[in-house]
Amino acid sequence: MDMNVLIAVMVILPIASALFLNLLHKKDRTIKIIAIITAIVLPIIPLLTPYGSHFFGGYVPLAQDPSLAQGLPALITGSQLFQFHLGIMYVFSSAKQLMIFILGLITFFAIFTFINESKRPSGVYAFLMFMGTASVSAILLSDDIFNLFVFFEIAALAQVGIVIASGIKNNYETALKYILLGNIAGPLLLLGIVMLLGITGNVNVTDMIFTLKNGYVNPQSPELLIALALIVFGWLYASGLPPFHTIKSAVYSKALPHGSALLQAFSVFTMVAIGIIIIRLFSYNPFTNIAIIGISLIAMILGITMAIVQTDYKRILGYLAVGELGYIGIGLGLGTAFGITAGLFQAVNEAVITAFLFIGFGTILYKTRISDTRKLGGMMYVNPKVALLVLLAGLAMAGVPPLNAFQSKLMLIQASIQSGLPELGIIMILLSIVTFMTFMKAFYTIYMRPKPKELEVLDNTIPRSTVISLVVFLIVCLTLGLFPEIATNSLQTLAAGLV
Amino acid sequence: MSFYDVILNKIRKIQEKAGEDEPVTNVTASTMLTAELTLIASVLIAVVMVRLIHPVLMIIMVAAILIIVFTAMPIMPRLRREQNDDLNNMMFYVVVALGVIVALFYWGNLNV
Amino acid sequence: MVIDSQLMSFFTAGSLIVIGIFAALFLDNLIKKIIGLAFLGDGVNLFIITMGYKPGGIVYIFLPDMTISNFAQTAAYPLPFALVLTNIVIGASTLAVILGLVMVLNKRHGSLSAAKILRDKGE
Amino acid sequence: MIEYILMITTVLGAIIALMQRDLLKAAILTGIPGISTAFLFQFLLAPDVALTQAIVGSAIVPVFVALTVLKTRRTEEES
Repeated sequence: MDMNVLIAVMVILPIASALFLNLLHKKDRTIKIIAIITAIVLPIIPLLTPYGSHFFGGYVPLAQDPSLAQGLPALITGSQLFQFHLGIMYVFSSAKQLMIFILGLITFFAIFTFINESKRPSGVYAFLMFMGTASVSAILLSDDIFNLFVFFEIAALAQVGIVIASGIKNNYETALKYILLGNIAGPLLLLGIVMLLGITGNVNVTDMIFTLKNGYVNPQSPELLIALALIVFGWLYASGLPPFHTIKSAVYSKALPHGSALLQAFSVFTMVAIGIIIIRLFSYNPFTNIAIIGISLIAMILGITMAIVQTDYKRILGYLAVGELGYIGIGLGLGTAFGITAGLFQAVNEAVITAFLFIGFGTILYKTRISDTRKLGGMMYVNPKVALLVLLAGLAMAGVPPLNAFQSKLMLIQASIQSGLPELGIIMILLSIVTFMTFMKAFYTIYMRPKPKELEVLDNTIPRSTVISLVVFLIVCLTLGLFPEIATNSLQTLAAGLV
Repeated sequence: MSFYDVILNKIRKIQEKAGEDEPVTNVTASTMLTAELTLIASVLIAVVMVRLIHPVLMIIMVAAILIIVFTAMPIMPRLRREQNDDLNNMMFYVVVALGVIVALFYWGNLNV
Repeated sequence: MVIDSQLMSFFTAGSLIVIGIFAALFLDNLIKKIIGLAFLGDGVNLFIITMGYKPGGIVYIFLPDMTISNFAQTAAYPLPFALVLTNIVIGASTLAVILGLVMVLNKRHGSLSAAKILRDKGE
Repeated sequence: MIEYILMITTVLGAIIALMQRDLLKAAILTGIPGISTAFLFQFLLAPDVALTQAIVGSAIVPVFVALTVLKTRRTEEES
């Protein structure tokens, strides 16, 4: 039997490394080396791993290993139990490969900039970053919905930890708000999951779909609908869609720039992972797609209009990140293979671009310790190269060719027109323009207008590692923008399997 | 008095009522106005999708929203105040959203 | 009069959930909110356990003198119980984190009122 | 019969705990629904979960909350 051990390593390695880093308290040099090595390995593993599935504990379905079934009565071997998955199963496919690769890349650059910007890398910060990456990888890989829930909780705690460790003013308050809201959403998500378990008798998504599609349970039963509603509610919390958009953007703004870059990647990929599961389970129900599109529209409109009226640039980016999630949701909600591919492609692009923007604007925080746009100005003369990179990141987010979001947004608009909803396309174009305007307003006030007299620019130079990260993000954006087939080809199979 | 001035005055009035000491500059007023227009435009376009359910319903809803918009303008300052960082406020919207989602999924599947 | 104990147990779980949400929504004191959230978690756990319960069944421990088919037909469903064990631990650890945060915030603001310390800072 | 009494103590205990003005009392009373649910778990054929819940629900959670109350303030303030 072929065991794809590397699939499990994608989750186990960051956890092990995180725990190990915690043991090495105060040994800064060793911590730096180990963190960097782990972070380099993280994006490489998914590229080396063959596609397939990993069964924890070797518990394959009885049908695949008849020796396990010896001696069992006909009650079990004669029924569908024979095909069911007994243990936790991780599934690894080309789409997950791309997403985990991008997640690993963002983790690498978050760790890389953190290690170089901070003088004392010892402490819990790297631990929390690796823990978060491990749990989001697990959420992406897991085919077991309860396993997903456990990692959902770990990811929430890791995110809270990243906010607590940032040391920004009022971060404790935001962390407490986030965790209190999470304590409502988490148990209710679990309630939805166990209602599914109660109806289908399973926690494995593949088996649940089997039970639903083959008429073993009534797909229109009220319990199933409430389970769906509760899972959707948990999904809103995990991804920061309304009504959680205010707290999510606050969380982004209270983390350090590399932390926010990673946090938004967590949100994006958790949203995609749980969204895919919702679509896989409930696509027979036409209202699911309508609800996903509706929620995404609200997220886009509220996120982007709120971004316009903010004055703190981290908050602007936070709200823009939430607004961009709406594009992904619309892609998923359209329900066609092309639409879902476009949504997934947009997710990959958004994770990269928003990380790019957070780390890019983070240089301002590094140079001035101020995040209020009203007090900033004239930063163009301080470091024109970084300003240019940030400008390119903003152009990428707005969807300017030849950068990557152009391709995905174009695909999304085409998909919405193909599905007979051209209005969605129009709204997406309109909001892209407003996004660009919001970004340019922030960019103008920070970089281009004359420098206020009170503004003091610190005398520290921006670490080269930060500039390198920005350049690499730009290269990724350009590559995906010029050759979108790299991404879409690997995402297509997943999307086609969902329809 | 142009339309812009009318809206500027209204925004100023709302901010005074809220007790915000922040001065209403041209920049804040124009950002509010942009947000306002974006909001109205996107909501109006989104409502056009109701045509899939029934064209007449769409016309009624578009007209209703237009009337609401022109009587309740400016919406954005109020909307911004609703989406603040107060925990009790957020908790309220979260629980309301939970109720709405459960009700919608339950009702929606029986009627769509 | 026979009342179905499983159904009543579901109602108990439901009322715990409602009490928890009520406390989180309407009680201003943070400690009360947290206690309410703990009840919410308890309610969900009770719901899960009740779901695995089988009226008139036996505990899911396979003793040597049982036959497999008899065991499969009478034992309670153990999978939900395994989930609850995990959830209890998650709940307790989250609670510890929240309480730690509350202690820090009380030191900083001298208050435990959510309306005072977790209000909108206007930034 | 005993299970109905447990269910009633669970709900009543939860309500009474939340009605206390003294936070220390509220913290300690949190143990009542905790231990009642533990017994309920025992009744509902989940003895291993009952053991865990008995420790967590009746000891760890109340003690954690009580410690926090002792470290912060004991009475609920007027808002």
